[in-house]
Amino acid sequence: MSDAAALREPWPDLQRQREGVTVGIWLFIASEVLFFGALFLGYTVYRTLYPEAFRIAAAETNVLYGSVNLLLLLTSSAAMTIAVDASQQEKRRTTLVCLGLTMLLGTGFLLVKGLEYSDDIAKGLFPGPHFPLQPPQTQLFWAFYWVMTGVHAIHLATGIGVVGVFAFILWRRLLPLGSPAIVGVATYWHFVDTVWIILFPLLYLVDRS
Amino acid sequence: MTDAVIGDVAAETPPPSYLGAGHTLLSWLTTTDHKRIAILYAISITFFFFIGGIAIALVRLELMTPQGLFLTSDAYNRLFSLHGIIMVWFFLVPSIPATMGNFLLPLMIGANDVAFPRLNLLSWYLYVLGAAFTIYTLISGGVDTGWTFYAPFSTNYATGYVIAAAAGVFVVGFSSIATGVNFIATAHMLRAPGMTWFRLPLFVWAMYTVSLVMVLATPVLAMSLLLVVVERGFGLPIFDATRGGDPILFQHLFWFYSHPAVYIMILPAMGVVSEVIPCFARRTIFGYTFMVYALIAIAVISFMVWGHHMFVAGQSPLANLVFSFLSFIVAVPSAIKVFNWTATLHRGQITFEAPMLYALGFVGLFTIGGLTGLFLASVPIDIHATDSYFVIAHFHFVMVGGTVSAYMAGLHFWWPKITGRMYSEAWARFAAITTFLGFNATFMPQFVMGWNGMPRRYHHYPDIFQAWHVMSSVGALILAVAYVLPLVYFGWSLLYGRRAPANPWNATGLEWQTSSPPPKENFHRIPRIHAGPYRYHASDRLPMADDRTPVRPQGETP
Amino acid sequence: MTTDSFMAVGSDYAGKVDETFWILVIISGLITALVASLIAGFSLRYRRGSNAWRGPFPERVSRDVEIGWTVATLFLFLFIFWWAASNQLAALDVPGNALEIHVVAKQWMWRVQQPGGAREINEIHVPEKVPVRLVMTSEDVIHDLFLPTMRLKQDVLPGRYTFLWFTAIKTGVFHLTCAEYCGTDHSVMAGRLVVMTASDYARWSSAQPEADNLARQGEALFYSLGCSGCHAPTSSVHAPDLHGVYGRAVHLSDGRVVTADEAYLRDSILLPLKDIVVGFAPIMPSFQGVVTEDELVKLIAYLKSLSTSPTLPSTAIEGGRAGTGVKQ
Amino acid sequence: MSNPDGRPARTWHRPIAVWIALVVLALASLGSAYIPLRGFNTPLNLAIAGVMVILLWLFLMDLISLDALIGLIAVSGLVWLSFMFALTFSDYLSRACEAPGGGPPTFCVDQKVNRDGF
Repeated sequence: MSDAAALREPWPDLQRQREGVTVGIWLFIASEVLFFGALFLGYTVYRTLYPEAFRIAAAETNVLYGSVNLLLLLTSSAAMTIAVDASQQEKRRTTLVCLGLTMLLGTGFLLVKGLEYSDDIAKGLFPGPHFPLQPPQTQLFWAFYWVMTGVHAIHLATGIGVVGVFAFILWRRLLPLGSPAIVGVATYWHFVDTVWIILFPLLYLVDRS
Repeated sequence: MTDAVIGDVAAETPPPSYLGAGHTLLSWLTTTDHKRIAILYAISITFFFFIGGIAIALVRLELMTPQGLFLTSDAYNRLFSLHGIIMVWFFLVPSIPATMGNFLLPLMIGANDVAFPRLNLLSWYLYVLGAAFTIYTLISGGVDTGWTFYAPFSTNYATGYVIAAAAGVFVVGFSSIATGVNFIATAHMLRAPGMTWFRLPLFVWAMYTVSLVMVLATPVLAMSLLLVVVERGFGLPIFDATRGGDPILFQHLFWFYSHPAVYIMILPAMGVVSEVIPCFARRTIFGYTFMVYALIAIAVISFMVWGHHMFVAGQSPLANLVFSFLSFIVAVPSAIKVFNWTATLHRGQITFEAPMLYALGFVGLFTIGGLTGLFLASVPIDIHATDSYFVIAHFHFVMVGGTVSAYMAGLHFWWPKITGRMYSEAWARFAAITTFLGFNATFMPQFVMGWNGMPRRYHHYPDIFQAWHVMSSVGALILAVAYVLPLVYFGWSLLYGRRAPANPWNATGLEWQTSSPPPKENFHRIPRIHAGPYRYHASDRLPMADDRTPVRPQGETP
Repeated sequence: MTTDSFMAVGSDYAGKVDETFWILVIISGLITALVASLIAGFSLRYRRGSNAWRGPFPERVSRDVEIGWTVATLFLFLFIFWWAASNQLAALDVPGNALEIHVVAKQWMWRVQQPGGAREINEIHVPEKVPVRLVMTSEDVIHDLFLPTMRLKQDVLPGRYTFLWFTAIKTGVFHLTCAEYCGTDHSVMAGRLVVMTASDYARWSSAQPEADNLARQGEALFYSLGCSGCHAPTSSVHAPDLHGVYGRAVHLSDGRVVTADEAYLRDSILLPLKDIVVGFAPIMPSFQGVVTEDELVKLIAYLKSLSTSPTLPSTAIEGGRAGTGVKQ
Repeated sequence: MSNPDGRPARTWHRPIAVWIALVVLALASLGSAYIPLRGFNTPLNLAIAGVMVILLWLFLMDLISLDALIGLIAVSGLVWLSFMFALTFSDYLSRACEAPGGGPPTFCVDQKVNRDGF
């Protein structure tokens, strides 16, 4: 299969196209940084205002689930990198296996997250009139918990979908292994991992000592 | 709308124009050609321009008397909210970038298309999806939050369809991010050989800098609206004061986008005017490099001034001073641009075709809009003037007197290139002058009543303001006529207009060196660039590129 | 309703704002005239076919021109900033003897409570030539109290106090409007600012039926809500004595030191766990939803009155130093 | 990515090495959270997270071998984020009360805020 199959309008050659895709995806990442950044800003403002309430509230998060999920995502990122490297060396099997592994680990993350959510809901930790914690500002922490993890989970689910579609395309040889698109997919995946790395200390490690 | 044109053009020469590369509706809806996507955008935003226009026409009519004529207060609130939301996000933000930017950016840098043509199409579909939410909001009863969606009104008290409206804006935001990513990648990766950064036309620079703002500001808007939606929809306290939330935080997030958004609207306008004025003054742009640096400076500093919308909101006095200072700084590059446009006229060979009239109108109105911005950047003046008609007049001078004038200038300037037809010059000049007069009649009175204490978003108002309101409404009527006119003569031009030559204005830009309308692939071979833009002087009159032969012969017989 | 024009100059500060405004108008007018006349002049002189001379413009000169007008603009703008900002800073300090009037906004009315206890709706009576400080809060959305004749406006926020102060110099009846969009009847959320001579004001004030002292009403609440059960000096519960607390430095259990002003007292009543005073257990229940904004105003007025009463010893707060550096 | 053909066949050496480093850092962060450091826990955790992100971006997202342009784009998001934080906190951190006894102003929202309303 020739590289020509991966070349798209309006690019003169595949190398240039690869650079273009990289520029494009990193611009998107810069945009995403500000998307999540707005959440981080809100979190930081409220934590600065109500350190005590945040300490009380954050003690209720489940650090085990959070940590397991961090390890799952870190591993998935490693698998994704191996997939990219392998694809560029035309190692079809390794590429597909690693993409599969990435999706598997990502799905694992979502499963753990689901367990965590159901625990949280069982403990009544969704802000509302019967919220178990006091003072009321603890609800701010939990509001941010739900929005942050929710938005992250949506990103991750999207990532799994995109990786899945892409793996399918490679499997059915609709695109050659060397397609620049894989760079975009991988960079996005790593970014979603990045967000969790930042969320982890903010949500799970507050004043554990 | 263009099929009638295509019919006979296509038969003429072997490489058909982009308009002739498929005649079915499907060929338009699945196109990845940046020029066709530009047309799709142009049709959509024109539609919304008139929807938003009708909304405000009703508002202006209602304001003819202090007690109103025919609307309830709720209906009135919904109409001005709708006007704001539609005009800002469905017209002004995409106006120049998504239409002229899409059409011209690849042509001006000598590329076949934008970097990601399918993403470009996706961005239009996102726009359509956002538009669908907005239309849904509109027909199900509207939204009453104003375009600013301030919490806690939007989260807990508004009676309209806040979630649907916010969803529309959220989605359309991603359309503008997609456009921004596309343009930046295009400008970096697809410039023709020899097209160095300082040979780029200022319009391209404007597109580049505006894309930067879109990519980095829009996500914050998306998040702030998302937070409003989760608070309203799921009861999560984000801005809820009873649980410790701070409503001012919403304003910080919202204005972090919405102040740069003003520059999303005005930077492209500056780009258009920087193309039009040199062409009709037959003079190179004065201070090209300063113009470029001014664009970059505006794009960056525009992110640091948002707090001047919040001087009375409950922000700390220190923050007020910081934001006031930065707001004065951001005015400097804008002033530089005004001086440069004016100086470009010096020693020119000026003619006054319609695009030039609009562009000169732009310079005048933008100057007033910019200077009144200084009033609002000064804390004590702003405390009295903010949330009054003074602010309304100020930002309409920038956004309507500025951006819409420039949009019209660009539309007339590139109309022959886009459609391959000439429009009626006499009617166009008449419309340009009417716009200028109608605009001033509408908004000058608003400065006066604003400073005299007339608050904005008021359905009923004290009797002493009636004379000013009536003046403003009459001005709006003139303005409405001036905006409907082009619809008529452009429509006529599509059907019966004289065929346009490749370069009707004798302009120097690369886009004028291909045929009108351009072929699907823009250039039949990628041009090689050996000179900068705006070489209008007799002594150095050289084309920018060596590839002067248009794809089709210039045999333009009407 | 007899109301004077919106633009009467209601205070010395308003006069200064007007002055700044008109000087800015003149500067902007000159710049606009300059740009407009240049455009018109060039358009005429360099219209196509005119016989004006059109040589090249030397690169070096053009550079100097650019730098020249950039620097000139920058200096002009910085000057305007400095001037406006210094005016602003001068207006920041509230006179210590300001008359305090509480304003509670809700959709779509203004409720006003005079220091003498008189209540008003959509009207604020103030004496002439006496500094007046408005302490404002909202029960629902964001409102904005706009006093055009004072050239002042300030958003009124839920869950927090914001302030405005002015010294009226002109008697009369003036407009008072809401300037922050707040829903259906935003445009009729208006009222009157009535400026009277000091003696008229005193007469008016004492003639009001509800002219029971705010602090006295607060004292009644202090007992009826049960606050006194713990906070009375004789109580067996270990709770801070509140005599003299207002305006004092309070040491909190997390090491911070805050000044006990209105906002602090308000938070301590509504959100008692937010700021725990050092040496006390966090046992106080929240009064969120129990006391209304009006009642809060009275309670705080009562607590403030405890600070000014000369007969009571101020042994109030553990570790509290004398109120150094504290205004009001 | 930068080096499509020239990279040696050790496909997974670098990713695995980085992965090990990341896991070690993650566990270190988790562990350190349980050691009382008197207010320095959060800064330490965030610093570790920062190092992890740098590792991830440089080596797994391969920023290290990409163009300077990409680096610039990657950093621009963070720079703009810093504008947002710095200026927003210029409001929140200056909503401070005057500290008694001449100490540094203590952060306390709602205290003496908004004397700017005139």
